[in-house]
Amino acid sequence: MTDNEATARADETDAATPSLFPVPPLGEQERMIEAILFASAEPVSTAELAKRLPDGCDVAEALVHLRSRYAGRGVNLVKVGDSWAMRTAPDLGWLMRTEQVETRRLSRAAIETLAIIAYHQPVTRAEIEEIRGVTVSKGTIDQLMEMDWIRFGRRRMTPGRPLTFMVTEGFLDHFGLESPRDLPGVKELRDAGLLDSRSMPGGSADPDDEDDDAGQSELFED
Amino acid sequence: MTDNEATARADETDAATPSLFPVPPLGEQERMIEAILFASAEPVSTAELAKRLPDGCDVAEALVHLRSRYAGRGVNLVKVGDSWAMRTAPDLGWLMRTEQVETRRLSRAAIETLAIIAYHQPVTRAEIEEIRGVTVSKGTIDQLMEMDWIRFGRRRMTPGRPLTFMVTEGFLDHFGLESPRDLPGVKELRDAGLLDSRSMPGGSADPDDEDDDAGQSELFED
Amino acid sequence: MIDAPDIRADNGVAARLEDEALIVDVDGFEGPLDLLLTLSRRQKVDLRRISVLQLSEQYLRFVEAARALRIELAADYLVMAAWLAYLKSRLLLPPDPADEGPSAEELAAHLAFQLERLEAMREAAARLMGRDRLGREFFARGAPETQSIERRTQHTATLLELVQAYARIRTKDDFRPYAFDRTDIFPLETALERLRGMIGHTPDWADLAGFLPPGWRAVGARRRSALASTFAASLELAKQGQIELRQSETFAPIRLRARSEGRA
Repeated sequence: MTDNEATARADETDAATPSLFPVPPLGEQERMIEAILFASAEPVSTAELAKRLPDGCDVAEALVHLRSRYAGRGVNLVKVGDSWAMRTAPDLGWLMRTEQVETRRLSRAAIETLAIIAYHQPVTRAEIEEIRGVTVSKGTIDQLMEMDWIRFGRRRMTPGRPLTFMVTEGFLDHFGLESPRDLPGVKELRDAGLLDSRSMPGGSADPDDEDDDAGQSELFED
Repeated sequence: MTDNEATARADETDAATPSLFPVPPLGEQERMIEAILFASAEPVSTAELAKRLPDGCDVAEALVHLRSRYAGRGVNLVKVGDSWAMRTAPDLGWLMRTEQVETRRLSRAAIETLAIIAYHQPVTRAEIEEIRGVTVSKGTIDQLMEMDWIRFGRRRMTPGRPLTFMVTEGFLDHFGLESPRDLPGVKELRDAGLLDSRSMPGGSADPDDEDDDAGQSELFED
Repeated sequence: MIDAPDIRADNGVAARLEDEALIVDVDGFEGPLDLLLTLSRRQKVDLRRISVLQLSEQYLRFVEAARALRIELAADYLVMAAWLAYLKSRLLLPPDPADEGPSAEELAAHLAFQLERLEAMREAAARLMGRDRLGREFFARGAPETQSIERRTQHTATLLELVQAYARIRTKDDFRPYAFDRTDIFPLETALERLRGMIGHTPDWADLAGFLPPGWRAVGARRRSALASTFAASLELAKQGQIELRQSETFAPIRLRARSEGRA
């Protein structure tokens, strides 16, 4: 690294602890992130990376470089929510027979409930039931929670203050999604109005509907 | 993944059996080895690699290329006996230290105390003991304080002016909550199938639970 | 099965066979909406162009057929049947201008929307499950590296553990054995202590009731408890030879005095 860089960065950090060590060059930062991500089976958040790297590192920039370095390789750098992980390229899955794990078979009810939570999140139990036309059985939510695919979201600010459900980072990781926005067909569904929470006209309409949409569009905001 | 990839994959699956398909180019062989070594729990021998790759691949040659590709990177390709594995570059070992944090589950006393504080805050020590039915040790409070999950609230305006406890921002952060109000009530837990009803004597628990829940929502009413 | 006149005359027999097949499979349906979605596929049109009237008839015919076969349908299927019968009549009758609330067309449109939305979610679920998945098509590091020098113990807990802990406490609470309200109980030990302290000053016969502590003398539960304890305490002291007891007749006041060596 050059002296110039060291000086530039010394200026930046003065506010924090005045560092005695020069900031490592970008290539070195990339190596460090590479090592950390390779060592972990779980995605590592940007914040955690920043914490583990020396002060003054530009984690976001280094990640951009690292990602393009692994593009098209047998192992790729993928984004999972606010975190990052190394994952083998999906087209090589056939080579990995020995590593394949049997995933628990989900019931149709569980799969549909999961999809509804993913596409409509944050969504209340009543809304899930409205969409499927049947009650959500106790075991379903339990199972999805245990798999770490869904979690509680914030309460809906409507009478009864019902809990909402959302998908987790584990869900995104499992299905290879960067964010819920990348769910297959989500844009088409939204454009077709199929993600609106619309209830029976004139019926005992939920007063929460306005709030619904707010919550959802917030989530999918770009 | 695209349809093309799916088709390509289906084709390649047959490759292990005497192949009608052309040997993949060396770059592709390198990718395959990269993915296998990454995903494998153990170092993989050259013979095993040869067995897993399509017929006609030059494993030794691909390994040479892969090794030089990872030379100087944050992760290196290393030979372990007759086998191959990816390992963190020795000079970056210091980065792995935080990996070694040993996480243990909180003790039952601590988690119960924490739960009571979260659900009933601000709450005095005497009230915690009243709810738990046992005394709360100083160690438990200290531990939760040290974890930055609880803090002192204002004093209760009752004789003795006892201190109260509340949960912290750090608590909300860790548990992914916007506010303590987002904690589910007992009835909601039961409905979600998250209560192990076997642990309840008699099993005819339900009629009482509405009370519980009412108590709680009352508690969090604005 | 009853062939209502408004049933499309298209192949009646085939339709009936299909109905019977559905009835046999009724347990396989995830509720009435699921059944309606299956029925709607028979119309072989886009869900947006579905005839809700025709669909209602199909559904009602199905329910009728189930009844004829003496197959019991779950209540929610019957609720849906009642609603569809109502909707059907609304759709067939000219609209009543006095009617308030949503029109039959609005209700029908909503039903079509529900079906379309359910189908969309089904397809989305299928696409989701068909994606490349961790541990199936792509993989995490097989041998995560955790070699290191520093060891630090950090405690953690999940939200689920937290809420379950709370629930455990609360439910335990519900089943805590019923405890008496101690505020109205005058314990024997206290009575014994009190009486022992007082008998030294009681050389002459005195009424037992006079030994009740202040605040426990008014008629009621507290007096009863104090009286019982004090009486039990007096028996104990008599047994120990410290006092003498006397009662002139049944239900007469009980009197006591200290037992003096001289009198013995």
